[in-house]
Amino acid sequence: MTGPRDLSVQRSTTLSKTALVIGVVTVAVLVSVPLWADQSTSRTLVSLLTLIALAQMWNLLAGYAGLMSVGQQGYIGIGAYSLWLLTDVFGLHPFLAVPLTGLFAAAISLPTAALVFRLKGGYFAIGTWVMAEILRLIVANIPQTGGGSGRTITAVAQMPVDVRMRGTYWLALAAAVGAVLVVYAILRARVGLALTAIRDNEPAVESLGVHVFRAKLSAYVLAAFGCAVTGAVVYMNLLRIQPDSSFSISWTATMIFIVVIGGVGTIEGPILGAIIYFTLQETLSSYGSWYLILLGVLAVVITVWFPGGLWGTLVRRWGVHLFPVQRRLRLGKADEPE
Amino acid sequence: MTTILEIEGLRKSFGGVLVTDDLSVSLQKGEALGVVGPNGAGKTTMLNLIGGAVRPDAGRVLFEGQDITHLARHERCRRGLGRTYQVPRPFVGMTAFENVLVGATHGRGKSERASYQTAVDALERADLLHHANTVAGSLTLLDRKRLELARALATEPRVLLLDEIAGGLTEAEVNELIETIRALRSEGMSIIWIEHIVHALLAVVDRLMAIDFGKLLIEGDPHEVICSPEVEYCYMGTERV
Amino acid sequence: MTWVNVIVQGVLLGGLYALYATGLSLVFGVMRMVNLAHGDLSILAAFICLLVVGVVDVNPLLALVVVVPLVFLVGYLLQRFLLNFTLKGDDMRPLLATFGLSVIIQNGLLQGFSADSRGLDAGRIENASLALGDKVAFGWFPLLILVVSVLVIVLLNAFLTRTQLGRAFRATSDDQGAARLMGIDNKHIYALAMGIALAIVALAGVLMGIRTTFTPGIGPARLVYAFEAVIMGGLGSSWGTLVGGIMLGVAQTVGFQLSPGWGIFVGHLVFVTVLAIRPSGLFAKTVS
Amino acid sequence: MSLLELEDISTRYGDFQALFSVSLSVNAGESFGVIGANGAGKSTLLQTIAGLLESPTGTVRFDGEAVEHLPAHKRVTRGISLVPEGRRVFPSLTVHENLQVGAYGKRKGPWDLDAVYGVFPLLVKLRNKQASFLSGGEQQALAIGRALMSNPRLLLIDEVSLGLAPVVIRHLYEAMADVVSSGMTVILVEQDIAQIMEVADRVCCLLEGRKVIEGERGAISREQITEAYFGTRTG
Repeated sequence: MTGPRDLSVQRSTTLSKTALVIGVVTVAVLVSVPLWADQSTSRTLVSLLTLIALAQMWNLLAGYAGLMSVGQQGYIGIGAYSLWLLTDVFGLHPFLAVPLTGLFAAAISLPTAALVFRLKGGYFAIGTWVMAEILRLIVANIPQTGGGSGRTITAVAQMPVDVRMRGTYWLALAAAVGAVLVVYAILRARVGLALTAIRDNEPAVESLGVHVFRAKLSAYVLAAFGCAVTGAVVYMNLLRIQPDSSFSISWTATMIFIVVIGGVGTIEGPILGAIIYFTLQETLSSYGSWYLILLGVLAVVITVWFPGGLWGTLVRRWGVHLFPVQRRLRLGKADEPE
Repeated sequence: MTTILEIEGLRKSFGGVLVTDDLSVSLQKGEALGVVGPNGAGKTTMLNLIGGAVRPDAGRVLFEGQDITHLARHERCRRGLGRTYQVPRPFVGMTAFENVLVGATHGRGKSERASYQTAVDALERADLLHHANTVAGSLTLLDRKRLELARALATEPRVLLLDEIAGGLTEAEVNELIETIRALRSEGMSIIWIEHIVHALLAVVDRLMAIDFGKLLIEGDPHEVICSPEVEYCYMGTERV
Repeated sequence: MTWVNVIVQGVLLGGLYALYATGLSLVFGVMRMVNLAHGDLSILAAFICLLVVGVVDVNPLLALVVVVPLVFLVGYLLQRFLLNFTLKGDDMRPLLATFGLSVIIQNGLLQGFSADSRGLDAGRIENASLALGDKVAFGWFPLLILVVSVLVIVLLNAFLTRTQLGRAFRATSDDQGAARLMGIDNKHIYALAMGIALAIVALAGVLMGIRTTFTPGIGPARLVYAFEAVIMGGLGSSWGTLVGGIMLGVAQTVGFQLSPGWGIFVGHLVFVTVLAIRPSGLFAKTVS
Repeated sequence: MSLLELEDISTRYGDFQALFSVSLSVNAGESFGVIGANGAGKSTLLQTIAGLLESPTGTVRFDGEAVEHLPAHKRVTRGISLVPEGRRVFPSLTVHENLQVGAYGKRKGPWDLDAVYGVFPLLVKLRNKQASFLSGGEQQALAIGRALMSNPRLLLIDEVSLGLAPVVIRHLYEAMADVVSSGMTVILVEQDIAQIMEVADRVCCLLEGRKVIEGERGAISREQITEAYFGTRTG
């Protein structure tokens, strides 16, 4: 055995350093958008940014924690309704209320997890759906929330439009960039190491000291937080909350489509997927059902024949990683590993 | 010598079949204990009961004097119980170094940076350092077995549980492995080693036990145990059908 | 309505849920797969029946003769030429594929039939009812559904235990690799299992269409009820599934009686309670 | 004449190659033994013949016809049956049902329930017992009986003796002697050299995925086998 020696661990590549620079520049440009662009541009970008944030959350669950949730709409609804609660009922400033909505969702996600984590695989999926339905039914049956017909978030609706639009834009940008960075940070940290190991071989991980339940639970709670905050951002623009739409399964369907198209289990995939989904939505959504049928077909085809999605296919072909989570060992010259 | 690990009256049945029947064993600090017995004798179940993958129907597991019978697997690992699996379970998408790093960080609750040296040492002791950056999915069987060992070592165990780590290896490879395990033992590691390859066991262990039908048949000096009528009886045959 | 009557209605409703659940449970039992389009396929069957009835003016119950085999075929082909490919590798793939399928079916039906409520008219039997004393009365048709679901479970059990093909189903469920060594084509078995499951679900869809009205969007709720019945009953127990379905039916009917808005919620609540207290279900087979 | 001919068979699992261009032929009515250490590729060889593996390269000719493209279940109907490593009886089925499933392919021949119960009388009193409750030896007998139910022309048996007490192994080998004497072609895989040298007409030895020695039972010395088995020369 030898003592401590000259070792280092390389965690980035030239490509990823370039990507970082481009990323920082892009974010800087995005930050400045409300200062020079018109309202419709920033409104459009809000949609795209929230899609990225939501997709990152779903990818964290399905792609890393192995939790196929079809109940994330529950937390979006919680985001929407707690935005109303915090502003209209408790009188908080909407911009302050948005991040706080995540705490409501996180609090609800804990007992929910205690129940749904008892189910595995496909039954876990439907279990999360039931939980979202329960939340919807509770909200729809409380008269104070406006019942089934919902209500308008007055405090937000009464804000000056340009203030609301700008603030919402920056909040959306923060949600998207935050979601990407948080997921990236998680994957580079100890818990990310655990999540990746769980994905590869769950039974073996526990014997190495990994608290599997806690790792999955943290991903679940974080995703609940992220979905609620993003949901609140969305409703800063929509203004009107209503149980059937705020808790609609179509929110989760959107996340699934984006992640499947872009590539599950990568950080780049959901970003790419969100851009594609958004483009499709802008160009084809007027076709209504046909547009959704097309998305369904796309999801089936990709799942069956291109399981890695678009980014996965690119990675397999060229080995590109813009967000490297690798840990390459570098030692002194004499015993350099292969 | 002090007792580091003790199991008392462990009993476990699967679907009506008793696989561990009132089994009691104790392991001294720094001791290497070998376990032999026919396939299906309950050897792996014994390790599973100690490691926490399986909970007993009755009995206790004591580690360093504390009752760990109801602790979860990861808790036992963090207390100092490391184990390898008979069929290697590598994290196929990660490199050997990253595999070992999982054990080094989570097994000891250390930060990642502080774990790098531990991981490198574990790889080196298991003779796998030259494959540190190789993706585990493309390792050969011998290297996968070494990876099992390296991952367990990275958790810095005080008791190491080895499950047929030499099975499926060539004679020369077995000899290499014997040297590795001998070195661990001489550093003071306590070891329980299940193995079919008897000469490998004899080269390392201080004490040998034989089990069959989940029961302890005999334990004691390795050579005496191997030559005992009990072991001959269970290997050489009696009516079992 | 008296409480006894409410419970009787709930039991009868439970028969329908058990029918949905039996199909879900069969597919999971044979290939450890959950079909997220399960409910939508039953609604598809109801719409197919609507078409058949529209073309050849017959009683929807008679149209079952066409609808059930047709949906069986759909299930067989779907599994054989699409879903079988998702069974390898990541266990999320069948979920994603069937989720996509669910969206396709719902929107396809929406496109073809609009979002309007439809119903199937089976004539007099729909409204005929039997009164027991002056407190309890139940419809013949809901009773028929319960009888049908019991019959389906009995027949399915007999099929699985008494026939060579049924034994092949169970062998494949135990160990598909070893089953192949017996000359069993596991892909064919999977396709047959999906076909049978969807045939059962088609039956459920049409019966439901006669009993109440339906729209293209109500499939997911059927999936959820089927799932709740399966989990409450315990995986792998066919009679447990029936009991699970009945429990759900009773809970929902009692809930509706308390307050129309809370009916479904009470059903979910009973499910959550069972999940919290007995996560393996009420009649789970002991793991061997 | 040869019933089975393997030509240039190579098999890999992902990046790991298990067999390196193995060729051999087995005659009708012969009992052929394959020996080798753990991990030498014996099971892989049998699985390749049975058609369980995804994409081996090379030719598998059975009764003069190439069968390498046929899936496992179709090879069963042609008459190839494998008793897999670890027995793999259907745990939730009864003994009787396990045997019934064995006859799924409906091949005609001398083997039926009565014949199998005749060779393995211990199964008779267990017939309504769930297979998961059987002992190792009982499961092995059931696995062999189940394979016989398909009336194979070529029976592949992977490690009969694994994990069983010698007396049980002796019983099983006695039963198998009946099977062999009925004219069945059998390929046996064993780690236990002594056992196989009693039953097999011819043996071959695998070492790290390659065939290193092959010949009549009497023509190979024990030293040659030991050397081939452990690869002591190649080290």
